[in-house]
Amino acid sequence: MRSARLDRQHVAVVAVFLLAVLAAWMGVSRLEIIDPLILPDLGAVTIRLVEMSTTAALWESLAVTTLRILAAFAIAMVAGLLIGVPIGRSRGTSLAYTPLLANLSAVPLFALYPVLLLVFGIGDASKIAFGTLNGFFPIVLAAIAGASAVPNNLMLAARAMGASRLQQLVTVIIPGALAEILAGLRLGLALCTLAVFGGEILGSTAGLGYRLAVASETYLSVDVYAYVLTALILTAVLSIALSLIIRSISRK
Amino acid sequence: APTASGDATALTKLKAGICVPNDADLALPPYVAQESGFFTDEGLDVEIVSFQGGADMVKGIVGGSVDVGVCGAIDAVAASAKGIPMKIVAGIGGTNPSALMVPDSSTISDISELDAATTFGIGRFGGVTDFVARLTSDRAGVPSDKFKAAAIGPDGLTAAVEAGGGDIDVFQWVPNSAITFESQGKLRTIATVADVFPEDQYSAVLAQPEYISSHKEVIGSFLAAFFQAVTLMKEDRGFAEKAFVERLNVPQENVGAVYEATVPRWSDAGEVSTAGLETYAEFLPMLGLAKTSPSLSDFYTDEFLPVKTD
Amino acid sequence: MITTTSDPERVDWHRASAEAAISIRDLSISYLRNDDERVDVTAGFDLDVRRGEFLTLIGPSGCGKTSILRAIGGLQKPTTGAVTVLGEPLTGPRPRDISYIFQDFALFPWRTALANVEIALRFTSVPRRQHRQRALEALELVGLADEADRYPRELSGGMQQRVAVARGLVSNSEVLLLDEPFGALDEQTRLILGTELARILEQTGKTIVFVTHSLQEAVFLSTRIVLLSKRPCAIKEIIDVPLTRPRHPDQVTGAVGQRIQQTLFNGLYSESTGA
Amino acid sequence: MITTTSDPERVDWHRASAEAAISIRDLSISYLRNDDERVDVTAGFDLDVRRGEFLTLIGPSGCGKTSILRAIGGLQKPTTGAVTVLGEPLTGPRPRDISYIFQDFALFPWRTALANVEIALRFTSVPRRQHRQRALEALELVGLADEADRYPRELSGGMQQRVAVARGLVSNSEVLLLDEPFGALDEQTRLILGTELARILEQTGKTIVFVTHSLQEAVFLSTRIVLLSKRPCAIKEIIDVPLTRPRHPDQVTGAVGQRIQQTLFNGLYSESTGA
Amino acid sequence: MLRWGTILAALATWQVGAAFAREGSIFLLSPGEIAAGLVPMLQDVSAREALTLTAWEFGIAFVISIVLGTAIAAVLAVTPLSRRSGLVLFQLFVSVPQVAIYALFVLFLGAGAESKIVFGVTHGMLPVVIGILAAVDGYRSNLPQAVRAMGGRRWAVVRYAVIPAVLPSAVTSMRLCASLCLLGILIAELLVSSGGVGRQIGTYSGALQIDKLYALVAVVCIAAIVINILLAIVERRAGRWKA
Ligand SMILES: Nc1ncnc2c1ncn2[C@@H]1O[C@H](COP(=O)(O)OP(=O)(O)OP(=O)(O)O)[C@@H](O)[C@H]1O
Ligand SMILES: Nc1ncnc2c1ncn2[C@@H]1O[C@H](COP(=O)(O)OP(=O)(O)OP(=O)(O)O)[C@@H](O)[C@H]1O
Ligand SMILES: [Mg+2]
Ligand SMILES: [Mg+2]
Repeated sequence: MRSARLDRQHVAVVAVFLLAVLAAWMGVSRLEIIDPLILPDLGAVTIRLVEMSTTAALWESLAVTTLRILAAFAIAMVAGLLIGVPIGRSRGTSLAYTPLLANLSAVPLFALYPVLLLVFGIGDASKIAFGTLNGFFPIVLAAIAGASAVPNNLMLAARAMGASRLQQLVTVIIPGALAEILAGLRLGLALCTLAVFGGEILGSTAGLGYRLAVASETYLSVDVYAYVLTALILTAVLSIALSLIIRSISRK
Repeated sequence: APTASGDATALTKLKAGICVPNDADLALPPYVAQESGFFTDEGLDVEIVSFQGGADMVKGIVGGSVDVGVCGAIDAVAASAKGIPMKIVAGIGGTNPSALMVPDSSTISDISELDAATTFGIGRFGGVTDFVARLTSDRAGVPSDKFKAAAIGPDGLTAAVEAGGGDIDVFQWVPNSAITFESQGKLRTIATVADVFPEDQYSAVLAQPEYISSHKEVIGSFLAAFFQAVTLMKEDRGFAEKAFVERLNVPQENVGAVYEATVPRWSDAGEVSTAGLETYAEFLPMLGLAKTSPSLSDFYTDEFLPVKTD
Repeated sequence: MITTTSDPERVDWHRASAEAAISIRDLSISYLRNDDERVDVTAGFDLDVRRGEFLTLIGPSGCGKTSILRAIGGLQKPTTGAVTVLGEPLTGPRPRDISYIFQDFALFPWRTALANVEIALRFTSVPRRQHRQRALEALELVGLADEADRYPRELSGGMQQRVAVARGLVSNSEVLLLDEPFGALDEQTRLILGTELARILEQTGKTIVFVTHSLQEAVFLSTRIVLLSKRPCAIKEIIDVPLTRPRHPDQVTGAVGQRIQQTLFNGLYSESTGA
Repeated sequence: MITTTSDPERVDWHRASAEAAISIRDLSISYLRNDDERVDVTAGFDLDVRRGEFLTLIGPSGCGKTSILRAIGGLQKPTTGAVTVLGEPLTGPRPRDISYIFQDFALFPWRTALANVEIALRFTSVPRRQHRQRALEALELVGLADEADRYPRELSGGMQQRVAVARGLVSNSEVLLLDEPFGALDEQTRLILGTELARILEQTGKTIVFVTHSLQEAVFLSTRIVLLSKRPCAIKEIIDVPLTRPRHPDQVTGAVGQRIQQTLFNGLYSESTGA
Repeated sequence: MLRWGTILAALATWQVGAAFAREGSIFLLSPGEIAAGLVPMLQDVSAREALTLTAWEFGIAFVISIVLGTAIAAVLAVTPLSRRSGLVLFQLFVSVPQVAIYALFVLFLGAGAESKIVFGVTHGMLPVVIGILAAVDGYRSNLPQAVRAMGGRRWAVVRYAVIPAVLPSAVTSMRLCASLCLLGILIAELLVSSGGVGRQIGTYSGALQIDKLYALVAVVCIAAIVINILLAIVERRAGRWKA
C-alpha cells in the first residue's frame, strides 16, 4: 500500500512550497516592485486577517459561503450518483447518455449564470444552483465510469449468492466504483467551490466572494487578499476534510 | 495640439480604459474618435480596453496596463479618498442621465416614499450607482446605517428586473436600458438621478498625476481627438444615432429618446462642474464610502481645460 | 474396471431422473457476439447428476464448460431447455441450494478474506451473529485462518482461490458448482486442498459438479468424469471412477488411475488435434 | 533409468562450468517488504545449465522460481553471488543473448499482437525492414498468424500467452527463460504448443530454463528437472529425463514418464505437507 | 437513438415551456427564437470579430495549456514524492478563485490578449497536470521491466511502457482542459478586455439584446461541444486498445 513515509514527506513538500510562495510574496511586497493596491504587503494582510477574525462579519461570510458550498456539493453528489450509477450499469443508456453528459459538461456554464440569477434570485439559491451545476458533471461522469467498470463477475457472484438489486448496489457497485467516484468527488468539490466563489463575486449580497468584491471595488486591497487567503484556507480545509472522509471510507 | 501627422510610424502609443461598455458617455466618444481616425490625426495610436467597473479600471491605471481612463468622475474622487493618486483632466457629461425606477407593480411613486425597508439595486459598491442610491436614501430621510443595497452587477440587475424585482425595490438604469424596460412595461421611472442630484459631474477622463506631468502633450492630443468626436456627435445627430445603434445596440425605435437623454448634456470642451465634484468629496465619508474627504486639488486639474479642438 | 458409457445419447432417463440432484434436459446455450454473429456453445445437451455424486466436466478450452455450469447455477438463461435442481425447475440463482465458485475467484477487492466469505451469508437467513464464526471456520478449512484480515491483493493467486472456495463452502448449500477452483494452484497444493474438499463433501453428502483441466485431479476427486467435445459441446464419454474413498494420491498414479488418465488424455488429444 | 543427483550441494564445478551456458554461484536473493521485514528467497544457490539443455525448475508456489529466473535474466539484482551467462558475468538485461518470457505475459495492451512481437526487435541490431517479416514468422510458429492485428484484450488468455512466447522467440537469442509460459492453457493445447516449442528449440540448439507446475509438461519437455524446496529455496533433487527426442505424448504416460512423475510428485507432496 | 430522442424531447419541452411561461419575459427565449437571433448576431461586425478573437485566444491558450501542463507533469512525475506533492498542490490550485487576483495578471501582462491567454492557461493547465500525474501515480505494471528485458534503456521504458499507458488519461484530461481554458478566457474578457466574446456578452446583456446574447452564448456552447466531440474522437483512438 502507500507508505506512511511518503505521506509524511509529501505533506512536508507541499508545506514548503506554500511557504515559498508566501516568502516570494513577502519579498515582492517588501521590494515595492508592485503597487500595494495590486499586491499589498503580506504582513499587512496577515495582520488584517487576524483583525478580521475577531469580527463577526468574517465568520458570518465564511459560514454563508461554506454552507453554500456544502449544500451545492451535497446536491451535486446525490444527483450525480443517483443519475450516474444506473446509467453506468446499463450499457444502452450509458451509450446514449455518456457522450451527452460529457458534451454538456464542456459548456461554459458561467455564461448561464445570469439565467440562474433570473430563476433563483440573488440569494443563496442561485449560488447553490451554480455550484451544483458545476460540481455535478465531474461527479456524474465519474459515477458512470466507475459503475460501468465494476467487473461483471462480481455482479454475477453477488447474484449467485442471492443479493437483491439494492444489495447489489450497496455491496458491489458502490464499493467497486468507489475509487473513480472519489476522484470525481474531489474534482466536483473543487469546481463547486470555484463556482460558489465566482457566483458570489459576480453578483451576491453575502458571502466571502461578495465581501471580496466589495473590498475590491472600494480599493481595500489588504482586505481583498485577506479574503483570498480565507478562501484558500477554506478550500484547503474542505479538500482535506474530503480526503480524510475518503480515506476512512476506502480503508473499510 | 501637436501637428497632425499621417506618418503611421511616428504614432505615440496610448492605452485608454473605459468602464461599463453600454454607457453612452463612457463608451461612445472613444470609439467614434478611434473609428473616425481622430486619434491618428493627433499622432496617437490608441488601444481601447474595457473594464467591468471603475475600480477595476483604476487598478488597471495604477498597475500601468492603461494610461488614461474614461469613467465616472466619482471613481477619481473615491480613489483619491483612499490615497490612490488620480486626477480628472476633463469632464464629459455633467448631470447623471440614469433613471431611478421601480417595478411596474410597485406602490412607490415618488422618492420621498422610500424608507428604511427599501432595497436599492446597484451595479457595484463604491461606484456611482452606489453613491446615488445612498444619496437618494439620505434625501428621503433614511439614516445611513439603515441603507440597504444589493450589488449584483448589470447582469444580475437585468435578471432581477425580469424576476419582477424580487428582493429589489429601486433600480438605476442608463437611458438605453431604462427606455427598453419602460417600453416593455416592466419598470416605471419615479425620478431621474438629475432630479435628486442636479449639481453633478457624472462622467470624466482621468489619469495618474505622475503620468499627467510626464505626458502632457499626449494627454492634450488625446483630449483633442476625444472632444472632436463629442463635437461631431453633438452636431451631426444622424451620425450619432448611427453610432448608438451600431456600438451600443440601441434599438432603432428608441434611439431618438436615448440620444435626447444623453448627448445634449455633453460638454464639447471638457468642462467640469467642480461643485459636483465637491459634492462627491463631501458626501463620500458621510455616506460611509470613505474615511476622509479629499480636497478638490487632489483629484482635479484644470490645466487641459478648456480642450481646444481644431 | 473402467466402465465407459460409450453412447452418451442413450441415458436411462427414468432411472437417472429419479435419483438426480440435477437434471439437464435439451439444454441449448448460444451467445450473440458484438458483431451479431451467433455462437452456439451447446445444443440439446442432456445430463443427470446423482445426489451425493462428485461429477467432473473435462473438455478442451472454450468448449462450454463454464457456460453449462452457469446454466446449472441459474446464472445463465438457456436459449432452450430446462435445468431441474433438487426437483425444482431453475428460474434464477438459488443460493439456498446452490453455491457457485467462480473460475476467476470473483473476490471483492475491497473486502478482507474474512469479509469476502461472510458476504455469502449476508443474503441468507443465517443469523448475523453467526456469520463471523462460520466464515472463520470455512477459512480454517482451506488453511487461511491466519490470513483472515488480508485483502485479496495481499494474497497470492492460490490463496485467493482458496478464499473463493471457502466462500462457496460457507453457506453449506446442498449443490456445489466449482469452476476450475484450483487452477491457480501448484499441483501439490491442489492435491492437499482436493483431499480436504473430498473429505468435507463426503461427510456432508453434497452434490458437486466440478470443472478442471487436470486429469490427475479429475481422477483423484470424481465419482464420474464427463468428457466433452469441442464447441458446440456434446458429451463424448462418461467415465466411472471405481476407486474407493478416501483416496490416496498414490492411487492417482496407480494402475486404475493411469488407465483413466490415459483414456482422458487420448480423448482430449484427439479432440484438440481435430481427430 | 532415472538418475538422481541426490546430493545437489556437490556439483562437479569444473566439468559443469566448462560447458555451462549459465552458471549460478552462491546466489542469494532477498526482498525488503513494505513493513521493512526481510524475506530471504534463496541463499547460496548454485546451479549450472548446460549449453543446449532444456532445464525445468519445479517447486512449490512462492518458493522463488520466478526470482531465480529473473536473476538469470539480469532483471533482479542478487543480494550476493553471481550469474554467468555464455561465459560473461551478468550485470543487467542482456537481450542479445537472453530472452525472457514473463509469467503474466507482460504484453503491451496498446499494441497489436504483431506489434507486441515486433517490439522485441526494436532494441536489437536487426534491420528495421525485417521486423515485420520476422514477427509474422514468430506468430505463425505459435499458430497466431491470423490474429496478428488483434489487441491483447481481443485474445483469449491462451492466445495472449502464445503471443508472449512468440515475442520470446523472435529475437532468436541463445538463452530462453520461460516462466510458466503455458500456465493459462489447457493440458492439450499445452502439449501441442510444447511439442512445437521443443521442435523449434532442438533445431536451433537453444538453451532453455523453464518454470512449470505441470509434471507432465516437465517430463514431456525437459532434459533435466530441478526440484526445489520451499522458501528459502534450495535444490532438493536434480532428475535426468532419459527420453529420446522428438518425444510423443504417449511417452509421458509411459513407464519412464510415470516413474519420473511419481518421483516429482512424492517430492513435492512431502515438501508441501512439510515432511 | 435514445440520445437524439432525449435531445429532441428536451428542446421540444423548452420550446413549448418557453411559450407558456413566457409572460413577456425577455430572458426566457425558446430555442427557435435563439436560432432566429443567430442571423442578426452574426451580422454584427463586433460579434464576428469577438468570436474570431476569442477563437484565436482559445486556440493558443489550449495548446500552451497542454504543452506546459504535460511538461510540468513530466517533470513532476519522475519521483513518487514529487508526483504526490504535485497532485496535492495542483488539486488545491483548481479551487483557488483566480478571479480575485486577475489584477495581477493584468499588471504583468497588460490588458490585451496576453493576460487573457495566460489566464486561460492557468485554468486549463491544471487538469492536464492532475490527469497525467494521477495516471502515472496509479500505474502498476511490469511492462517497464519487459522493455528493459528486451534491451530498452530508460528513455525506451518511458517511450514504450509509460507514455502509451498514460496517454488515454492525458487525452481525457484535455477535454476538461479545453472547457476550463475557455472558462478562463471568457471570465478574463468579461472582467477586462479589449475585445472578445466575454466582452460581447457584456455588451449584449447591457443593451438588453437577449436574443443576440443567447445566440452568442449558444454559438460558444456549440463550439465547446464540437471541440469536446473532436477530443472524444482523439480519446477513443488513443484508447482503442482498451475494452
Ligand atoms: N459473453 C460471451 N459472448 C460471446 N461469446 C462467449 C461469451 N462467453 C463465452 N463465449 C464463447 O462461448 C464459448 C464457451 O465459453 P466457456 O467460457 O463456457 O468455455 P470453457 O469451456 O469454460 O473454457 P475454459 O476452459 O477456457 O474456461 C467460448 O468459445 C467463448 O468464446
Ligand atoms: N517484490 C517483492 N517484495 C516482497 N516479497 C516478494 C516480492 N516478490 C516476491 N516476493 C516473495 O518472494 C517469494 C518468492 O517469489 P517468486 O515470485 O519468486 O515465487 P515463485 O516460485 O515464482 O511462485 P509462483 O509459483 O507462485 O509463481 C514469495 O514468497 C513472495 O512472497
Ligand atoms: Mg471456463
Ligand atoms: Mg512465479
